[in-house]
Amino acid sequence: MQFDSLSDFIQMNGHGVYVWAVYFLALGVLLLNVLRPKMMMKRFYKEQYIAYTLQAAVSNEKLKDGSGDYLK
Amino acid sequence: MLDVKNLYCERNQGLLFEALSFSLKPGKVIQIKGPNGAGKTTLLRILCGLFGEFEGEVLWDLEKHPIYLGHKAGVKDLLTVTENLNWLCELQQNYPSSDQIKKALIEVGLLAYKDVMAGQLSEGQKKRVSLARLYLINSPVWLLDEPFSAIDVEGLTKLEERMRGYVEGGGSIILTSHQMVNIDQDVTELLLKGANSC
Amino acid sequence: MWNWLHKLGSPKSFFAISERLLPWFGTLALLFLSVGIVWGLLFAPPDYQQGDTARIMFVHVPASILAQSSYMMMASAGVVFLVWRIKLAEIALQCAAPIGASLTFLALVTGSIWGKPMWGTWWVWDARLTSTLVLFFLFMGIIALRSAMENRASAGRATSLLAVVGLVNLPIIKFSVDWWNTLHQSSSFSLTQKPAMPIEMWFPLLLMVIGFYFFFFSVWMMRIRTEVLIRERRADWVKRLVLTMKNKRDMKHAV
Amino acid sequence: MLIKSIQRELLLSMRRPADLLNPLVFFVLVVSLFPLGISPSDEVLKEIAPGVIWVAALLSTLLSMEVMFRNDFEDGSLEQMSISPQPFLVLVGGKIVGQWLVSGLPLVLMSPVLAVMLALSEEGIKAMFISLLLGTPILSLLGSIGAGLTIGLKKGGALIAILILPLYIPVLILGTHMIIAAEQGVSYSGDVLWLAAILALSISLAPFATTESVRIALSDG
Repeated sequence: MQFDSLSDFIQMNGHGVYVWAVYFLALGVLLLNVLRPKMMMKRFYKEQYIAYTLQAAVSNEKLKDGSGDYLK
Repeated sequence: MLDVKNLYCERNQGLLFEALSFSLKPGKVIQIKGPNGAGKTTLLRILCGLFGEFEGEVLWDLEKHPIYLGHKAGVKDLLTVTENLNWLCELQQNYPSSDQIKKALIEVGLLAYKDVMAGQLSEGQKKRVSLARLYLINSPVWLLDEPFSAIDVEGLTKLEERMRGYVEGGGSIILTSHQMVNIDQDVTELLLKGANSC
Repeated sequence: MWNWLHKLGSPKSFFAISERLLPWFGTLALLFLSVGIVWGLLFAPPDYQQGDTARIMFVHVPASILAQSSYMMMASAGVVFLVWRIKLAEIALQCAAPIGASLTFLALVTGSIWGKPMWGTWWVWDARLTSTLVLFFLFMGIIALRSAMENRASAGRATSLLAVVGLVNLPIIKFSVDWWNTLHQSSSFSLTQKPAMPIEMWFPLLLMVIGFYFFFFSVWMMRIRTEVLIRERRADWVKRLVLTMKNKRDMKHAV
Repeated sequence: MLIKSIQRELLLSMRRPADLLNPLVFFVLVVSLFPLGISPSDEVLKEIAPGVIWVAALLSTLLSMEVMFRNDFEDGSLEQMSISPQPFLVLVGGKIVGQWLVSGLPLVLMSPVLAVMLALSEEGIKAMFISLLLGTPILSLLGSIGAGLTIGLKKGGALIAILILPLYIPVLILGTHMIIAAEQGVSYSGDVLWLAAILALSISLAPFATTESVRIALSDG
């Protein structure tokens, strides 16, 4: 372990500010990249579900039996 | 001459056409009909190679390129009528003499505008300049997009007469139009159901 | 091998394949990154010159490596699309652009933060930083073109063409920036030559780079999956998927 | 056919001089802004002259790029060109050459006048002339790719700059360095060779990319 105490670890003899800024920024960018697709996927499911149920209601029952066999 | 095998094309939301197949023999006329937005123009643009996003096959075997008349006349405002026609014919590797151009302009009734800048012509007149090509360039197939729109009655009869002569001479035409085409040869119709139907 | 590639080409089978691969890539990325960070931050020795600021290297170097290789991968997807017209390649390209841009941005900012303690200025016209900046502009160009063209299909062709043109120009730009740097920067300090790193620092760096690669692939796959679903939303398999997902979700209310 | 296309392009530009003059006026304007903005003293101007001239040249070629395909696209003649039996590559090539003759060449011919304004030495002006003579065709060739990509788009202006400026960077660096080297009396033949090499590369590759980009825009339009 390079640092003897926690506070020393945070200070990193004066350079801590920069190092932590970099790591938090990196964390932020990585998280953003992970959450963005997840959110898009969720939005897609929500929108499409409404669209399909609407369409299913219009062209009724063609879909209902279809979704059954997918789980096999 | 041309056969199209299960063409599939989708545009933003709607599906334009699916598994569309037809063929065109010399001396035949096909009229593409359908509501607005049914993809009539897109189909025509696919046939002449302008539109690339489709699946399926379009097989041409021609020795000369077809003539395409789109919504936009393809006439430059800054060139005179004769310069425009010269350029358009050179594009199709025809090099008409000046009196051939005069004769064509008489057919479309634009002889008086021979040396006028195309910019001063009305949209209808510009379209007739583009139609003058039908008298100048001999090509086995014509692809006409709404040829009858913005054409006055007198121009209409002349155009139909020219089409009659052309089809008799073994040429074939694919056109999109809402009006009836009254030429004596039989006109096979191709109905596009339209984007929102399926 | 050939039919595997072809199978991967069709969006539906890609979706199935990525269904299995994604958890693997995700956990591997997490594993490598966490080990790399802990090792780099806690156990790696401080650099004799720069002291602890060298720890920034564990983020900056992988980010700029990823920035360049993501552009390469994106442009090669562009080449594949232009040559073989595989739809998936175009989707892959459009999904890689934002990730690549964010990584390039990360590399830029971490590079300038690294410069502050060492040379006292936030921005230093160093050869590698400048070429990363140009790379960022290239990414911005791709994203700007993609958003400017509404019609998705031709947007794909246009962005792939731009990516390929960028790829051809990249070496020339890199050469001219490096050459320009040697002209104006007489002093030899710069980020370019990596200081000869002791093994304790070099190994965590390697872990971080591998972790970044796994991260990039997993996020890339996630974006492609969403885009594939959007593109194929009229296909039956997507309808079934949406309905079954909805039923499952209603049952256990978890995302 | 190439000559015919170039003739047509020149004829069209002659009939509409505004598009011919605007980039040139812009070039002069931008160059004369710098002495006003920074300082009229000779040493400072000499220092910034190469960069100013080259950046102004970049921007004015970009300006003339946007109008390059737009008129032909709007009145439909671009469509006719793309489906004609004549090789579309030759027609597009003709347009690019025509565009360079109309906006690139006058810029090169006029640059010595501006160089005097920016207190460049005799040697420097000669180097600048050569660098622009080799450089502006590259700018036109690369710029035409951007022009092709943004034909159908409404907000094309700024977009072309974002797409194409990064590709201009090598030309900018080599061009400015040539003038600086000439100012210091150092031989700049290396840069001339490099610029010529990039010119050869762009001549052989760019027209293909432009043709493809125009086809994409047509298919979108």
